[in-house]
Amino acid sequence: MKPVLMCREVSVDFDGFHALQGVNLEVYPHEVRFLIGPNGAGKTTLLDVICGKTRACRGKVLFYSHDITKMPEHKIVRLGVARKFQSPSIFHQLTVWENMELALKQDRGLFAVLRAKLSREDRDTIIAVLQRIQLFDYAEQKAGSLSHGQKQWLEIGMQLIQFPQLLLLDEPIAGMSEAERERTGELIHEIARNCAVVIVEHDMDFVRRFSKQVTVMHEGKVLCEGTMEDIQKNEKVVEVYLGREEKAC
Amino acid sequence: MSVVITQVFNGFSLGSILLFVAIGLAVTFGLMGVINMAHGELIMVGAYMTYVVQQIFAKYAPQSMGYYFFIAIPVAFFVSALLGWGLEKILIRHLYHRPLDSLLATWGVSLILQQIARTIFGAPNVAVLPPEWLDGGVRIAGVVFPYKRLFILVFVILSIFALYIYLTKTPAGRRIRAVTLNRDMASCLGISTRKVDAYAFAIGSGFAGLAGCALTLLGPIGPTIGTYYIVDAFMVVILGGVGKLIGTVLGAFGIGLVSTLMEYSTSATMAKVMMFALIIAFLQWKPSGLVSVKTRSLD
Amino acid sequence: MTKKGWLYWLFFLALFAAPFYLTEFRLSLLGKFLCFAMIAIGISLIWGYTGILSLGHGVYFGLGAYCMAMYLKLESSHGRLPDFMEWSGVHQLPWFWKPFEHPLVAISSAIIIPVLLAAFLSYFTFKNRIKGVYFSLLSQAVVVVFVTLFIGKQEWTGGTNGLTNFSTVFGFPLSSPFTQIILYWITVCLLLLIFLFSRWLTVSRFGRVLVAIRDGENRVRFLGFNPTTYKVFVYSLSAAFAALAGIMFVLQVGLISPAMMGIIPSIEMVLWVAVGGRSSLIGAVIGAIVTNSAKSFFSENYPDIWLLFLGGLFIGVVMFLPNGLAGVYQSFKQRKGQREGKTHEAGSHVSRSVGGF
Amino acid sequence: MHKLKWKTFKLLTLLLYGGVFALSGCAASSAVDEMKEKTKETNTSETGDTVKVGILHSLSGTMAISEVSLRDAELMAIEEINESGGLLGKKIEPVVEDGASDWPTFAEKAKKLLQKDKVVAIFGGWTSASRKAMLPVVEQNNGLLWYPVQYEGMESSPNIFYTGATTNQQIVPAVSWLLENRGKKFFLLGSDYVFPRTANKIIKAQLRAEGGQLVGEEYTPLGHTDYSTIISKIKEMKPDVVFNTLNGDSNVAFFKQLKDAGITAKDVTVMSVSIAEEEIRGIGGDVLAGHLAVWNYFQSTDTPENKVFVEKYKKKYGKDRVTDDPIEAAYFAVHLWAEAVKKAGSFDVDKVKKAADGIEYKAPGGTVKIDGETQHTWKIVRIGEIQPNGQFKELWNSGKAIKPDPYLKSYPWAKDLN
Repeated sequence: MKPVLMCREVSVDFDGFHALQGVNLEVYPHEVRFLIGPNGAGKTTLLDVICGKTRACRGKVLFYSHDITKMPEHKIVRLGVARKFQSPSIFHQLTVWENMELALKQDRGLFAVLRAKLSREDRDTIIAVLQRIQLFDYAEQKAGSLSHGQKQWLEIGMQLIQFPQLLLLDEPIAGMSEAERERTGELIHEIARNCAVVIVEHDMDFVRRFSKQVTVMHEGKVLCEGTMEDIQKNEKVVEVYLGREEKAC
Repeated sequence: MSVVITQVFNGFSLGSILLFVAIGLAVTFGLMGVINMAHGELIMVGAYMTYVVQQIFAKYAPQSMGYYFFIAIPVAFFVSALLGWGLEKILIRHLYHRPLDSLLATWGVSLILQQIARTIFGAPNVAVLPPEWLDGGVRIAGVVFPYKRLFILVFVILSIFALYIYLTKTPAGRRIRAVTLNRDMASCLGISTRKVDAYAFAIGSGFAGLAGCALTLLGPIGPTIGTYYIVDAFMVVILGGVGKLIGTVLGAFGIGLVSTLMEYSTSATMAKVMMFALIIAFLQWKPSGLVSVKTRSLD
Repeated sequence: MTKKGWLYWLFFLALFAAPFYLTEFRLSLLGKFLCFAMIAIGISLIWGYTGILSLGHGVYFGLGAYCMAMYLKLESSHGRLPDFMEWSGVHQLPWFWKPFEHPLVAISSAIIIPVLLAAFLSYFTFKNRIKGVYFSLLSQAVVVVFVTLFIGKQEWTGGTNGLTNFSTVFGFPLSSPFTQIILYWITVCLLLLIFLFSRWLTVSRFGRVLVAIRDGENRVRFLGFNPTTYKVFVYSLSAAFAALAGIMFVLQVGLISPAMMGIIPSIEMVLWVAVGGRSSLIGAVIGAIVTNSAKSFFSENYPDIWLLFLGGLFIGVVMFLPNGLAGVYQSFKQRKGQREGKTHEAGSHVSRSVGGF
Repeated sequence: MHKLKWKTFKLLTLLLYGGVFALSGCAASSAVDEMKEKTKETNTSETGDTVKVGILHSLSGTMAISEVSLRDAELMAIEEINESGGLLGKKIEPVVEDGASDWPTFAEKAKKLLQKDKVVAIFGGWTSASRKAMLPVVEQNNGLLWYPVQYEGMESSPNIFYTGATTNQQIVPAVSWLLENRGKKFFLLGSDYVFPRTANKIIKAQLRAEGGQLVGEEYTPLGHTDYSTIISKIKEMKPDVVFNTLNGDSNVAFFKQLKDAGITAKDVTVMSVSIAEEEIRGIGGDVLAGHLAVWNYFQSTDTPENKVFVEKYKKKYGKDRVTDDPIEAAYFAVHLWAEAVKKAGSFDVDKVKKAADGIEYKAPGGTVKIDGETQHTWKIVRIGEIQPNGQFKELWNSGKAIKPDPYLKSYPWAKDLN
């Protein structure tokens, strides 16, 4: 099977600080890949590089056969890579419905948008997604007035409606209640039926419950890959995490 | 040869003036991120304070006229600083998260200050007679270096040095930097950010007052002098790069030298046009200015 | 909401009927203010909706006005050299003045030149992701460049005096009340067109993209939109409005000078919009009219202190009315709605600061 | 939903505009008729015991520096006339407006004064740009503008009286005098706007004709405050004379920096045309001492009328105030107008204009006379040296009033200028 995403020897420097050092990563269709690792390991930076927010100094990022290493963000998105940020980044001044309308898979060119009309199909799609993320009743509310968890879901909804082939999620369950977490985990697996998902997550319980394949990162490098059980047995991982915990205490 | 020396000196001299008008902004805009359009009027206040001190000396202590400038310097600093402090307390405080709004509000402040100056001191310019010991200049290799320009050059270098020491070596200065670098963290550490903001703004304003004091040696003193310098001052800061004093220094002397050389080879008007066009073009190339602080966050 | 349509209606109707109840002098003032209102709509689009604060719209206004004025100057010179060129030692009409003998060339270049300039500048600036305050300060630098250049090139532009003393337009005497009233009506029509067009833009999906760019430019990128394209488009559009205003301004006031495109007028333009309500198109129109009327009133009655008033207005609006007059109206309506027991869930955040960046 | 209403609104508006365009022709003409009737009702402000005149100067902005004093002088002259019984039995009521250093505002306010207040005359302006802005307004409304400041000439509007000097009453005699007394090498320095550029063009033509030599010509943007480079150029060129047409604040910077660079009046004479007593106060007499200026009036001019005038002005506005040429020109402009009104026996603009030809007035600076053909005034030219106390010592005067010649028709070398 061809990988959806392939990172080859990706490196990023920030003013001399090596955030990523030769990272290799392959993600296959329908896979849910968790990225874990201590703070500063480069997880978020890796997502940034994939979606074009940060430029790689060296190395290549391939999305199917497209080289997206130097592509502007919006073009990467148009290819089918969606990204959810750590803090909910929805548009507070717009209503939930309007947020969804913007995220809709559509021709995002200037003149196309000027002529854009909401078709019956689009309307149905939005309604369907809103129901799925349980926000249909809030459609006319300003997004800024939603609760934190609802905002997270709205943003996931906004990624869903793009029907991406690769979804990048950065700590999707932060600030959610237990029930919401559960629901989110299920949602992620539902999503994975149609696309590949890469998730950065700190919550180990969540990772344990919903992960199949996990990649551990440390100091800008990939430490190891495997199932959660494999990883828990890995000595290097234990050292990194325990060492850190000792220091933290 | 003497022409080259003169022009390079002129460039540094112009740079020193630009640096002076920009130091205060380097603090209020560069460190705090406040667009203070009334900065020019704080310069004006400093200039008028020099005038007032001179008038008082002329009336009560004419025999020690030569020293009025030494009194005028602290007076200009503190009156402008006090004004800045009040401005921060009343107005700027509410606008930290709205930089574009602070631009508009302080523009309003500048109009009001101009009108107040006009009411108190009259619309025409007033004359400040520089102290006699600053008359004339040294002549080296056929080139005259006027004392006043040398004085301003030294004055501005001392000022920026003092500011640098203050910000890096004193506890109060470190607090300012802590707040400007990470407001939330600083307040968690028990620093009163409100107080620090007010102090920082007052210091920035005080330096505007110093600039006004220095400018009386070379230029006019009237209600509208602030408008001559404000745009230049902002250009210096954004060209130099926000957040680093050394950037402001480089920006000021860079603009000073380049525009003097251009003025010499073309005309003053063309030099001004080309200088601003160059700045615009340069910032397209390096949006964060000459000296920039790279950070991870993009927003 | 149903009432609102009628309010717009009445407002434009009142403008249209102004020649019947205003004196000639007041009408000429109103005509001028309506030109300013056109600029205000453009600024509201870029500032209120898209979050770009331009302190350089005087340049686009000025360029539009100058192009029109060049035509008027040539028409009133009757084939001879314009008077200021004679004094400045120019013996032949410069080549770039020649096309302006044709009114259509003049009017079309009065729009095209400012739009091209705006597109050029904004394309590079936005592509390099210069935004917020930096953009505002850069736009100010552009103003300095143009004003200095226009003053310095006296032999081509008339210097500080600018271009003035026109006699006719398309053969009609400019000073006659008849011409002035027709020009006034054209201004009202253009304003209405601009208003309707902008309104159409803002209620469409395009408008939502603009608001989204204002609230989070980077997020918009990750929805697959290229904000640069949108910003360049809307910025150039507002430049076109300013240029159009310049054309009508010159026709009605009969004068354009570099002073009108300087830093101070450019900042005042923003003030009009701030007073009216930055993210309300009709607010911008009303703001331009109200602020300028106040300026006229105060400078007529208290010439010494109108600067104090103007300064106070800046501060007051920013501090207490971040959404301008439109915001006052909306929160008034909301309060009334609450009293009557209606729930306005969607409108409950209108009174919050929209934030201009 | 309101969207529906919105559509109706659009539709109705379009309909309305279609209809109105069809009717606009006749509607406009009827509006014009209406307006004319309104105008007839209050055609003049002479009704009652007062007659209104307009005073239009910049009271704010950069030009307020100079123009506020002119307003004061004009108000004083009006008060004098009112105290001596008014004009044609009526008191003069001044309407003061602020031009705000902004040319379109001048046009707007002039329009307001003429159309709304129906003033019989406007006294105002300082910069050429403000005059140019008012010119079409006063011509279209057949108003009367009295402009009190020296200017670059090349203009003669039927609705403007010019009481300041034109070029042949200031610049031309000054250049001749300098060539004779100070040397041949000229350096021209001016602010980058209309007056300096036009003045320098005239000076260059005159230098060519009278054997002078041009060694440099520089213009600086308005509000320029760093003159180090220009001063270097002056040092390099070693001129005998710097002919200075800088404007306002730039003068302060230029002279302060010139002195610092070690150049005194002994090395190079600077002849200025826009530095009068008022400006000297803002620069400091010490800085300027020894340099020259050319005007038609100095505060130190020794005439009985001037003694009274200076005393009165100081008494009214403060001991520390000074008088100067534009103040005097603004002051006597009001009196010249009053004389013309008296002769005409009417406030009517056309009658006043006709009566004005040849009117004389004993102004503080000597007798002035209106030249009917150009509507300028005959004036005496004076060259003065600036003293440390801020006053002028007169070095030379033209003896008799010189006939105004705004187009320099009587100078053969000026033929190519127009």
